[in-house]
Amino acid sequence: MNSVSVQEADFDVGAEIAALSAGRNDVGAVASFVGLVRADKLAGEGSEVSAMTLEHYPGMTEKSLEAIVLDAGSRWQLLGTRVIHRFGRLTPGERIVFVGVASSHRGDAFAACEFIMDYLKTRAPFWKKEDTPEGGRWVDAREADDSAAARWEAPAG
Amino acid sequence: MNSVSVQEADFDVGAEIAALSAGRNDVGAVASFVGLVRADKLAGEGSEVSAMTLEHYPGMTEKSLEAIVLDAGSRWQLLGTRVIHRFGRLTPGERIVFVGVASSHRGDAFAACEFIMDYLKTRAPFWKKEDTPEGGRWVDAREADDSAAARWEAPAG
Amino acid sequence: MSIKVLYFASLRETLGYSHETLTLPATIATLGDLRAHLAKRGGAWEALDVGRNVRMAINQEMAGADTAVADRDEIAFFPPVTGG
Amino acid sequence: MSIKVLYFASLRETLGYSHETLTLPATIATLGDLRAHLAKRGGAWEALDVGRNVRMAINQEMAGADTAVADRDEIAFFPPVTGG
Repeated sequence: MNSVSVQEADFDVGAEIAALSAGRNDVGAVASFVGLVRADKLAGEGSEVSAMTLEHYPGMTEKSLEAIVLDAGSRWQLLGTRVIHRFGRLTPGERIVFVGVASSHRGDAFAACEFIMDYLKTRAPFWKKEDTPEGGRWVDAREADDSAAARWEAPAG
Repeated sequence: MNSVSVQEADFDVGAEIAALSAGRNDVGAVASFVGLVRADKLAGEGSEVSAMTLEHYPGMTEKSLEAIVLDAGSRWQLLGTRVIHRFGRLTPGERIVFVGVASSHRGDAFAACEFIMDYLKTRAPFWKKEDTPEGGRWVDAREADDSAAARWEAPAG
Repeated sequence: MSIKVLYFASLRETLGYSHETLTLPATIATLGDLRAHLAKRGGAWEALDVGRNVRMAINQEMAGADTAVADRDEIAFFPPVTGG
Repeated sequence: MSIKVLYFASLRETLGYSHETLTLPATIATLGDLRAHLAKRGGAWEALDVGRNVRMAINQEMAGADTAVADRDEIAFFPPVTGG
């Protein structure tokens, strides 16, 4: 019921969400998240991003996503989890990542979905390079992501 | 960019999520939630639910959903919100409710989506009647839902 | 003063009414007054007694017992909501 | 002791290497030893100096400087991740 994919191809959000409850009647809640490429940069910086290229560490990426999903499953009551992360060249508006979590109850589904996203940002070996009019620029790790992940380090509620 | 529907018909989750970022490149995050009919009842009770009928208060329902969406928009930085709630007869595994929230940042999208669901459970005038082998039974309001909504009463973080 | 009153869900079934139009005596100023007035009908209407878990709305907004009732208001009585 | 070393993202570009296979002297016992050994190559390799923000993995798991390095390990150096 858990599945992780790292791929260049786009994915079908509706089909992925439907698959999390297909053929069963104990799923009451599916929380999901889609991350997309933003053209605008962080406040204070100037130029537009025309495209980005996501590099990853094949093998370790899948392993780390599977570990994150397993960790979520030990913290909340989940009935299924789906993670898809793309790599390669992506333009503004394109989907980058999908996380979908099925549970009997919405509290568990929401918490696990947000947890997986927070950890994915800080643990999964992906690196963004933005193509700007001034050339390629590797994105720095953001402190906001580190602190978002850190709040899960306390004993699970 | 905000839209609320109360309808008998099912909805297309993939199309709704896609619409929240279609034609724009400032959306970095779409958090969404799908609520489904569960066949199993709460722990401790016995029988299976074969179907349910959702009654609502036409007019007030739309008004209350729009108020909840507006409230969410005043608490977080959102770029679009979509709420769909079905009424009428629904069988196990069927979709009941959809909430989708677009934002630049995932924290705002997640928080607003969960906030809308919590309030929707406690404020929107919907009532569930379950068809069981023993006959129709109106579902009681659950304390868990009241306390989930109450945590948002504190000053917004 | 003429108002419309709606009843929903289990309350609608208990009372056997989905809606009614009422002309109110001048003694009824608030939603709480109206509720007591209806509960006094007795029988099934005791479901509106003060101790019962009934929610109220005026013109499609949740309202408390102290809220004033005005001519042509749309008033609703219903159990706690159980949506989503 | 023979190991495989991988470099990713900005570090890969700085060093001009995506991977290499190394035979290590016996004095190298830990990941920290290996990092210092590579940084001593000088020039671009100073990007691996202790003060720099570099993450490390052994056999596809994040690892710290004290982690022991063993024969046939797959070791990776990369900047902090920026996925999602």
